[in-house]
Parts: sequence; structure tokens; C-alpha cells
Amino acid sequence: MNIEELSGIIEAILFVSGDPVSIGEIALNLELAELDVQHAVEQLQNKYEEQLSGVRLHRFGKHIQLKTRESYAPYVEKMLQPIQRQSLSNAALETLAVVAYRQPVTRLDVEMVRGVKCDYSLQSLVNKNLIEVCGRKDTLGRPFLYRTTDEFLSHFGISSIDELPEPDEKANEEPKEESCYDSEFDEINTTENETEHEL
Amino acid sequence: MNIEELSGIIEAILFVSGDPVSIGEIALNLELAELDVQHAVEQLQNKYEEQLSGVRLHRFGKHIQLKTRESYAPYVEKMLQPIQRQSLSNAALETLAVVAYRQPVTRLDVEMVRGVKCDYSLQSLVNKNLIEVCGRKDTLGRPFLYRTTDEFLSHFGISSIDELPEPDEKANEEPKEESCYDSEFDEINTTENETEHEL
Amino acid sequence: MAHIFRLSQFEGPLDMLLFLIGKAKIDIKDIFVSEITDQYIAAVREAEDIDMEEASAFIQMAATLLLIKSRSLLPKPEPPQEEDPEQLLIRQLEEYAALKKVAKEMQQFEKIAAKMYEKLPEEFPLPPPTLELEGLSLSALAEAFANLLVRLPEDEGEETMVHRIMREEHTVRDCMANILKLSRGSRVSFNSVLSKSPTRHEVVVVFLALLELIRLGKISCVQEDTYGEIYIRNNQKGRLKH
Repeated sequence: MNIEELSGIIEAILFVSGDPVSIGEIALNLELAELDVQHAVEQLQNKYEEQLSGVRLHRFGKHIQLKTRESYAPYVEKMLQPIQRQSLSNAALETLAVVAYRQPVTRLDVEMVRGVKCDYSLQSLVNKNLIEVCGRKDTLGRPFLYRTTDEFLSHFGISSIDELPEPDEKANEEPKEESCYDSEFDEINTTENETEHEL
Repeated sequence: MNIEELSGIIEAILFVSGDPVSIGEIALNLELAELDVQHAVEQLQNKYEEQLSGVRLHRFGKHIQLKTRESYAPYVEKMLQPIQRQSLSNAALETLAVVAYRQPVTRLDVEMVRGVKCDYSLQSLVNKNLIEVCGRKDTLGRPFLYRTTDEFLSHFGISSIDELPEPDEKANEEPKEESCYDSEFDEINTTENETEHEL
Repeated sequence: MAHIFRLSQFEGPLDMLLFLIGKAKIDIKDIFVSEITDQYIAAVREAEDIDMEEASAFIQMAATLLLIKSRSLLPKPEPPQEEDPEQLLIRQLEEYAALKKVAKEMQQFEKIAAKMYEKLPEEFPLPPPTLELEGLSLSALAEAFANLLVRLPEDEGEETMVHRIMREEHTVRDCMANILKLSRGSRVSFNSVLSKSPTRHEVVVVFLALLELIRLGKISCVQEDTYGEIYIRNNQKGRLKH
């Protein structure tokens, strides 16, 4: 089987599956080298990109999935009622952000940053498969450590954690007119006044 | 919107729908001339054909649908239902041996020889199609009788039960170290204990 | 300023402090030279919804702010070993502000990703699963059987064998008839219904028979002491032969 054929096969698998498929599992089940699968995936990805096609191949960590091009969403919605993904609450989003930027973290780590109890939001993120327990911290009580999943990447449409927005590192000496709360009242300017962050 | 874009839009719609979509309805919903939609569909169809892609655009009269290329079906099948490689546990092997040499046998017969409960290992052998129920014994409770299957013969590469080797009792005259009860304490050989469900 | 706040509109005390800072248009670092902390304490005091579960974090923050305030009124005894509570809180607020910012940016990502539609899995008819059994050999099968045959004599006479014989000898039905027969005329003890050296299985079956007869109202039993002898009295004198 040549690489064109393999990328066709992968396309067929992704089409039938609908859900994310692990590259390692494709290699395992088709009895191929993972590197060959990687190459075919890249080829397929390029093919979709070159043609401005309606579907794109997304990579989320070790998983790949076909999804429609975002800019065509209004047309898809005109024609069909696609399943809408639920957006996360602010609490869940804040908790998720701490896990994403500081992983692996314990519940206590998250609570320190957010200043509120986080059991509930952590558990609901685990239930949504956006984060997972990846071990225990070697401290008193051996608390669980959490990290983000490939599903997390998919939810935010990025292929790796590195694609998350950079938190501002520079000190912001002058007091700004706007605070993070202004942005809620003032749609235009979302600049913030925090001086230094460790995120 | 140019024809490339339109065929991308149609692709996205067909992808999300999965089902056949009417060309007329696309034209209606997107407020386009049916002829333009026809052209874009043809373009999309050619694109898929030129590239031996894993998905093809099918037309049935006025409807169109994306489907996987049939020639790739075996690979999709392999992916969705990989061959399960398993080895039999000692518990299952023993149960299978009793059935093979003493068939037809009831569960109680097997348990008499093995000295442990055998419901689970019998059921798992039935699930693996190595043994089957071949009737009921005419005693109290009319218990099921089990025998080996043709699948059993093909797994062992023999054409009939008569080809089973004589169990070599001489070689085993000295009582073995481990009895079925010892196995509970023996880390390596826990499979003999029927409470182990590793099949 | 008589603002009435709902605690539930904030993600926590840090969120509320940031809100107050934002409203006052000051820098986080200037929180302690402003009215913010007083405003916070007042706001918590006047909050409409005091759900203790939720309010505890807000109240704890109010306590911290009061502590910081009282410290500023006292002379500092020595250079602190740990981070000042003031510095700690400022750092927490800055971190939290940064967190809120990235969370907001992530929300944009989320919004875009939500517009990338997936498709439902296709219905794909699959053949029955193929099972490949590894390490199967005729000799292993024969050996397994031979081992069992060797083991068998050891087991003979043990529980498994005994059990089988017992099951056939004692049935609840037979024992019920036996108890009714023996108890005809005079009361009998439970032990006398049993054979001379009863097995556990026999005792269980006879006891079950006893329970069944009591349920049917055919006998009644008396036991005078705990663990004492059970006496059986037949309730149906004279109507037994059938």
C-alpha cells in the first residue's frame, strides 16, 4: 500500500468513526509503522488545506478527527441542525485554565489560584473528559494530580497545549484605565492592569 | 461565493449530515440557483475521484451523499474490529481439556474433575466458540451437556476428536506441587483459581 | 456607597476584589491605600444571599483583610520571615487577574471550535469478531488433562464428593415428611430428628424443613435457652396419614 492509498484509508476510517481516532491505534490495527501513519496523516491534512475544502483534518495530541471548516458553519446551520457543543461555565473555564497552564496540579493548587473550593468544577471537568487524574503528588495526603486530555484540545480546537494563548509576562507598571472587568461593560478594550503573573 | 467555496460548503453539509441531501434543498436553503449547486457538486465529485480518496460523493437521482470507498472497507473493518489476540488462562485450558476428553459433559462433571466452580470458564469457552451446548443430560435438573466445536478442531489443527493425544499419565505420576488450591497463594499461577476472571 | 451585591455573581472573593478594583480604576498594587478593602467588607456584610457554603470563602477573605488592616496600625516587630499577607494577597490577585484573562481568551477558542462540526459515526456493519488464540497446543491440552487426572484421587472423599452424595440423600421434602412422622404423638427434639452423626448438609436441610413446616403451620417449635435444644410439636395430630 502506498502513501496515497494509506491516506485514503485513514480518511475512510475517520469518516466512518466521526469521533477522534488515535494514530497509535490505526498503526496497531492496520499493522503499520506509526511513522508511516504519521506521514499519511500529514499528506491528508495538506490535501484538505490546499483545497479549502469543507472538511479539515484536526490533530489533538495523539488523536485525529475530521471536522468542518469553521467559516462554513453558517451554511451548515442553515441547512441542518448540527449538534451544538455546550460551552463551559466561567467557573469551569477558570479551573480548566489553571489545570492547563500549570499541569500537573492538585486540587489545592487550583484552589489557591482561584480562592474558592474547586471539588465540584474539577469533578465536572473529569466527567466531561476534559481533564484526567494522572497520578498522585508525593506530599501529605498524596492528593490526585490532574492534567488536560486530548478531548480538552479538541474542545478548544488546538492541537497542542503550546497553542494556548501566552499569558502576559511583562510587568505592567502604569495603572491602566481599564481593568479586566471593564471589558464586560466595554467591549472594545480588554487590556488589563495586572502587573505580573505566574501563569 | 465562487464555485470552489460552494463545493466546500456542500462538502461540509454532506459531512455533517451523513445522510443523503437533496440538491434542490441545498439551492433553496442557500438561496442559489440549482444549476450552480449542480456544478459545484460535479466539481466536488471530480475532486474525490481524482484523488482516490477514502470518501466518495454518490448521486442518487436528485440526492447526494458522502460514503466511504468500498475498496477500503476491509481496512475500516480491521480498525473498528481488530482481531483479538488472547491466550487461554490455565483455568480455561483445564476446563477445555475436561470437555475435550470427556465430552459430552455437564458443568458438574467438569467441576468434579477440576475441584472448583467452572461456570465462568465454561461460559467464556462458549463465548469463544470453542465449546457448545449439545443437549441436556437426562438427570435431575436436566443440566446442559457441552462438547467441543469445529472451531475447536481448527484452533488445534486436527480434523477430529480422535486425534487428541492420549493424556500421558505416566509422565505425571508424581503428584504435582501445586493443587488447584495452592494456586491461590501462587502469584504466577493464579489463573487456576476460578475467581480469577481474566478471560 | 450602598451597593447590594450577590455573592453568587462572583467566582469567589478574589473575583469580587478584582471587580471592586476595576470599578475604582486603580492598580492591584494600590489596593491597600484605597477604600477597596473597606468596600469589600461592607459588601460581604450587606450581601443578600448568605449561603454559608458559598459565603465562607468570602468571609475568610474579609478576615484576612481585617488582619492586614490591624497589622498596619501596629508597629512591625521584626522583618517577617514569610511573605507579608499584603504581598501575598496582591500576588494572588495578580495571578487571578491573569487567569481570568487567559480564561477569557480560551473562551474565544472555545467559541471558534464549537463552529467546527463533527459528524455522527457511520453505521458500519461488522462481521463477528475474530478471535485469535495464542499459545494453544494439543500437548498443552493433553497435559492439562493429565494433571487433572493425577489431582483427582487427592480430591476424592473430600468436600466435593461428599457434597454430591449428601444432596441426593437429604431433600427438604423428605425431611419434612420425616419430621412430621417422628413428631406424631409426642414432642421431639431437633437432635432426635437428625441421624446419628449428621453432616453439616443434613443439619441445614433438616432445619430448612423445620422452617417450612412452621411456615405451613404444621408444627410449632420451642427453644427454652439460646443455643438450647429445639423441641418440635406436631400441630396436626391424627390427620397425618395420607
